[in-house]
Amino acid sequence: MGALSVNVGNVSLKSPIILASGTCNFGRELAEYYDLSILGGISSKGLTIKPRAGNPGVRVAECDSGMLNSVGLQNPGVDYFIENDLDFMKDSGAAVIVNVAGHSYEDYIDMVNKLNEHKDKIDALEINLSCPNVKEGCMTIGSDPAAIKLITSKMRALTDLPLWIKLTPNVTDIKATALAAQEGGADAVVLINTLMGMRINIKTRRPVLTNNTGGYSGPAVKPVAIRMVAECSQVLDIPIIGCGGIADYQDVVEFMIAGASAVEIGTACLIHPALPVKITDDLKKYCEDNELILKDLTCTLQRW
Amino acid sequence: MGALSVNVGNVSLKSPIILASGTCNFGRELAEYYDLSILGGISSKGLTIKPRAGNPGVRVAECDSGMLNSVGLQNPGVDYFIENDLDFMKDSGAAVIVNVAGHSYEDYIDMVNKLNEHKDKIDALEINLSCPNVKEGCMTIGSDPAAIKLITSKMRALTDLPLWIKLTPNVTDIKATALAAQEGGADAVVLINTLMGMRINIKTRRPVLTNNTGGYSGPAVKPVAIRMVAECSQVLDIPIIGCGGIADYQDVVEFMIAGASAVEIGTACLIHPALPVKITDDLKKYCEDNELILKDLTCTLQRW
Amino acid sequence: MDLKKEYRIKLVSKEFLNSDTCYLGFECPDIANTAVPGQFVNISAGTVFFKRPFGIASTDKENGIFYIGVKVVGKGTSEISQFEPGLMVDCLGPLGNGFDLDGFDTVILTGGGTGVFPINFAYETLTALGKNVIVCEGFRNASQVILNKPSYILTTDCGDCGIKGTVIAGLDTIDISDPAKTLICCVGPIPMMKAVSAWTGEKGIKCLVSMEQRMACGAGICLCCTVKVKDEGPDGFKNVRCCKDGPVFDSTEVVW
Amino acid sequence: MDLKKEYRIKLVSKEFLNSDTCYLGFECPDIANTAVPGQFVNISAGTVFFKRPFGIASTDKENGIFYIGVKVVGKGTSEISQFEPGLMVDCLGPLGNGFDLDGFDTVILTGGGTGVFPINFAYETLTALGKNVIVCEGFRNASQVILNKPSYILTTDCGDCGIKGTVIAGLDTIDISDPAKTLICCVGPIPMMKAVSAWTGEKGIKCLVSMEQRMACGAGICLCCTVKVKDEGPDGFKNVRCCKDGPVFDSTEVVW
Ligand SMILES: Cc1cc2nc3c(=O)[nH]c(=O)nc-3n(C[C@H](O)[C@H](O)[C@H](O)COP(=O)(O)OP(=O)(O)OC[C@H]3O[C@@H](n4cnc5c(N)ncnc54)[C@H](O)[C@@H]3O)c2cc1C
Ligand SMILES: Cc1cc2nc3c(=O)[nH]c(=O)nc-3n(C[C@H](O)[C@H](O)[C@H](O)COP(=O)(O)OP(=O)(O)OC[C@H]3O[C@@H](n4cnc5c(N)ncnc54)[C@H](O)[C@@H]3O)c2cc1C
Ligand SMILES: Cc1cc2nc3c(=O)[nH]c(=O)nc-3n(C[C@H](O)[C@H](O)[C@H](O)COP(=O)(O)O)c2cc1C
Ligand SMILES: Cc1cc2nc3c(=O)[nH]c(=O)nc-3n(C[C@H](O)[C@H](O)[C@H](O)COP(=O)(O)O)c2cc1C
Ligand code: FES
Ligand code: FES
Repeated sequence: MGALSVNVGNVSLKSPIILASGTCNFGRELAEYYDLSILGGISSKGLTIKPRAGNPGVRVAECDSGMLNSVGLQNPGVDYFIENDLDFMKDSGAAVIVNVAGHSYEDYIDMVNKLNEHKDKIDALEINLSCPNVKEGCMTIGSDPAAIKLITSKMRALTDLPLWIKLTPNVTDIKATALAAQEGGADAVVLINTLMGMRINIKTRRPVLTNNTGGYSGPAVKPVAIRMVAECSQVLDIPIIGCGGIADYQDVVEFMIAGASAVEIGTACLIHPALPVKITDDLKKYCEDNELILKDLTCTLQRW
Repeated sequence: MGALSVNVGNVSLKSPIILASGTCNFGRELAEYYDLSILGGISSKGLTIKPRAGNPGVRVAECDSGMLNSVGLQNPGVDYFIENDLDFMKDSGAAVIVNVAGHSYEDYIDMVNKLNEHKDKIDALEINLSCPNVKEGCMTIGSDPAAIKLITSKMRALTDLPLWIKLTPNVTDIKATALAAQEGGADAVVLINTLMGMRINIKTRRPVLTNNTGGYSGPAVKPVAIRMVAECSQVLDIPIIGCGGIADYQDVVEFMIAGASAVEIGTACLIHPALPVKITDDLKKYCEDNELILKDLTCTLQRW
Repeated sequence: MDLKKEYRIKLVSKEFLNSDTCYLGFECPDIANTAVPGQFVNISAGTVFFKRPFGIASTDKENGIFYIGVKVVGKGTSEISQFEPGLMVDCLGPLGNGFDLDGFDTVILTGGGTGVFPINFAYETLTALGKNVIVCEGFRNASQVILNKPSYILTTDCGDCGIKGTVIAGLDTIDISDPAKTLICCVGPIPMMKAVSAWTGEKGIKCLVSMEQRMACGAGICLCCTVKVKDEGPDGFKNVRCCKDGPVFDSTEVVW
Repeated sequence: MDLKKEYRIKLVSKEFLNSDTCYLGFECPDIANTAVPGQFVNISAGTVFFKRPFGIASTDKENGIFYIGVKVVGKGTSEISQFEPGLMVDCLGPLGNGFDLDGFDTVILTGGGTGVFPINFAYETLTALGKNVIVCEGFRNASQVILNKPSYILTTDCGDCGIKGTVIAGLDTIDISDPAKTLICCVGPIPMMKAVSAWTGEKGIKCLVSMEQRMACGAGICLCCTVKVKDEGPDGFKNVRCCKDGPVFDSTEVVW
């Protein structure tokens, strides 16, 4: 076990670095840039029961230190994924995290059932509970602790694959939603998905994104993500995967100190596809220079 | 009336530009840089019933496109303010917005009563409902619609000074809190106060801020603020004052199109104290070039 | 297969073609040696968050230099236009699929605006191979004309130089002997490409177009740069990636 | 009163004083002409969000140039150390209150680290006025010694040059004839200023210190740069602004 290896519950990762869902597709294009086996894991593009074309028009808006996206879960559907992409991910040598999105409780349940049949190829299911349109009322599942607990426990009953619940930061109390995931039987929570944002083209007086609003990511969201990881690490018993704005090895260290057992990197890899290679090297050097192993950093924050 | 003049309800401002609370003190230091009478208004440092020393230690942390602050409402108290600062603000020629903070319902009520006695010198009260510690339960007033409605209506009964309710973005549903303010009798809402964030010094493994967490402001928060203004402008009847990350005239225009009748500029003025002079000039030119008057921009967003 | 890289490359030359368009040379032997016409590079642009995509306009294999033309339209291109030679920038490339030029007797290159840059690269490549190439470019007016050659057919909207009208007026002057052996490559604004696509459709000429879309990664991983193309499926279309599945598409595939 | 400005000023000279400290000259007649020792400037530093505060180290009124010394400790100072002459930067200044040097027969300037920069400015100013000045500077070791003059009392922690020990050891060698007519100005790390403050307290010498605190505006408007000073009120202290109420304080006022 190297200095970078970490555990997220029962899942052992050779490095804390996981590629964030939606920012690496299924890894194939990035394999043209580097050997994916250096990674701790790869989280697949968010999958749905049926293929989805995603949103039309402009899907990305640039911000000062980040971006808005409104890809809208374009994906080939879970069946196509299992047939065409899962083996590639498995063979990459990185842990296979399958990101699951749904529009209703049934969607999530059907997906988990399907994926459970291929559990030998999957290291964890990452359940994306920030989908804006679900059958149950107008409240999204991801901001309602009771709904989170319910759906997590339903999925828990169906599989013993590790269940990582990915939470939205657009809530008043992230501790409440994270605790609900834990109570429902989650193995870990992933913090954070994107903040909801908007940009307007002042010439056309229209939102830049054809979807009007989009998910905000990149370095700009990091202070919010760090705060949420640190808050949750005070109340949770299950591990946290930190995510949001990571762009260098110091950011990885910052998230781990705040309470993360592993991290996901998204937007920064869109700009520098081979960034995880550099961060991995830098983390090794950091461990050597400081004579430590990385997993000992988790939750070492000393509050004032 | 020039091309820049706007109305926020009954309050006429010669320009939409208001200095945001806490980023201009009471205007005195900025008067060394420019003639404050060019401004639409000045929002005072957040005032409390008793003087407050604020938080100890490090109060600011730099971020990629913004900052965290944990000043902690350092202020001389409302009585001292009335005696020593209010006349200066009144004489500045900009509209006088008094920012009111409290720890309990009684605090707010006492403050409004005191300030109401000087209503000839005050153009609006800006009620800061994002104070982290209030008597009523652990939920902060600012994230609980029922509490917002209640306190707003209590203040409404005490004064006919315009009541602007300044809301926190750290909520699941900003429309709900904004509507609550409207229902309580607010004349306008101010969107947004700071997002809650944290930064960690990885060498010391301590939060950079001695208060552990702080309020995130600056260009990084703009996409969130624009989204909230646009969301609320769809449901509110009262005007919105936009705030969060404004750094140039285009940002002012963006907020107004999204739904703001006026705007507040905070963090950007910390870096460039005389920025409002430039933005004012640029806005004049923008109005000339586009042959429009600024207030016609409000709420002109064309959704897709 | 060699792994792709993110390059850190040097700006070696810069000249202005007109008041708002400049032509930049970057030293990067890998890109200069392997790029084909229609491909693009993604280049870091000063203080803005994303890289910016630009079609490759020419390559100098001997000196390992490639060229791009940049028209100033916003913050990023404005900063790029102020770059001084010697500056190092981050660059991904060559990206995307170029024009498949094989199997045709005649290639007609047409377009306008910043489309003249990839056309220039295609022209240089085809003439070096001794192919029969016809170029027809359209501009708003004489002051906009850049990278023009005497042999090119030139059109302007206002008619102050060349043929008055759009590129269609120019294309109409071409005598096409064998449509099946003729390829048209068109790079320009959407309305122009749409018109050329319709024109080639009537004539039964194969037409390749180069699409533009806002990009985040340029590398095919984020699905931000959607182009709608026809599909057998229930929707009748599917969203593909401009950066990886394009930017060059058969014009009959595109849902305009 | 003239309005204060945010200046856009040119870097005109840069030299390295040792491996991690450089000395920069900026052209700005307003600042060069009006600054007094102890004041600072706030300078934009490349890509970081805030400006960075630096004590003014010297002024050349004739040429309208002021100097600062910058020790590389993080991202901003690292970018500043890579600035090349000709670069334009945003600058606010002169900021804060300087040392009130009037009414003393002898001024002792003492300090270490980056404190040597304001000390240098005070030394130049006082000697130009023909005042009696004694300088006593402390460093970790010989390799850290910068801006030293033969007339200065020098101490090093390890004793590899000058007196072995802290600046206190150096101050102890000074013969102070009239404490009431002597002023000590100390700029250095907090423990050093605290020790000097204690030393002057015993001797009955007035001592001014220059405090550092993280700043946002540098202009007194945000209340981010707290320094705790003694107060009559119920708390026994109050928070004042380093940037506007300081950075120079009477050492007896500071709550250490
Ligand atoms: C495959 C491809 C090849 C291109 N080739 C050239 C070329 O050879 N020469 C040239 O001058 N321009 C070319 N462009 C367009 C060029 O990329 C844009 O003009 C540039 O990105 C604008 O950046 P900005 O910051 O100045 O504009 P802003 O409007 O400030 O940019 C805001 C955002 O929108 C994006 N954007 C704006 N306009 C376009 C556009 N037309 N296409 C894609 N994204 C856009 C930017 O990349 C940025 O993310 C090409 C675009 C693509 C997709
Ligand atoms: C009044 C005053 C005068 C100063 N004079 C000098 C001088 O003459 N020469 C010199 O080399 N340095 C001086 N400093 C310290 C200098 O401002 C810091 O070293 C510098 O801000 C560090 O920036 P950084 O980005 O390299 O460090 P980082 O640690 O990356 O900066 C992070 C943040 O912390 C702040 N910060 C870090 N260290 C300090 C510090 N010691 N004081 C205040 N803020 C800090 C930065 O400004 C920034 O906001 C002075 C500071 C003050 C307050
Ligand atoms: C283009 C894009 C697409 C994304 N798609 C998904 C997705 O399908 N499922 C998901 O759970 N998160 C998705 N995300 C969110 C990221 O996985 C990540 O949580 C977020 O971007 C914050 O991390 P970052 O700042 O490192 O990008 C997407 C983000 C981006 C930028
Ligand atoms: C240093 C600082 C102090 C602040 N103090 C207050 C305050 O006392 N009362 C208040 O309502 N808002 C306060 N704010 C919030 C601002 O008024 C504003 O809502 C926020 O910073 C977002 O705007 P900006 O991005 O333009 O700064 C403060 C912000 C900063 C940066
Ligand atoms: S820009 Fe990311 S897939 Fe094309
Ligand atoms: S830094 Fe803003 S008051 Fe001192």
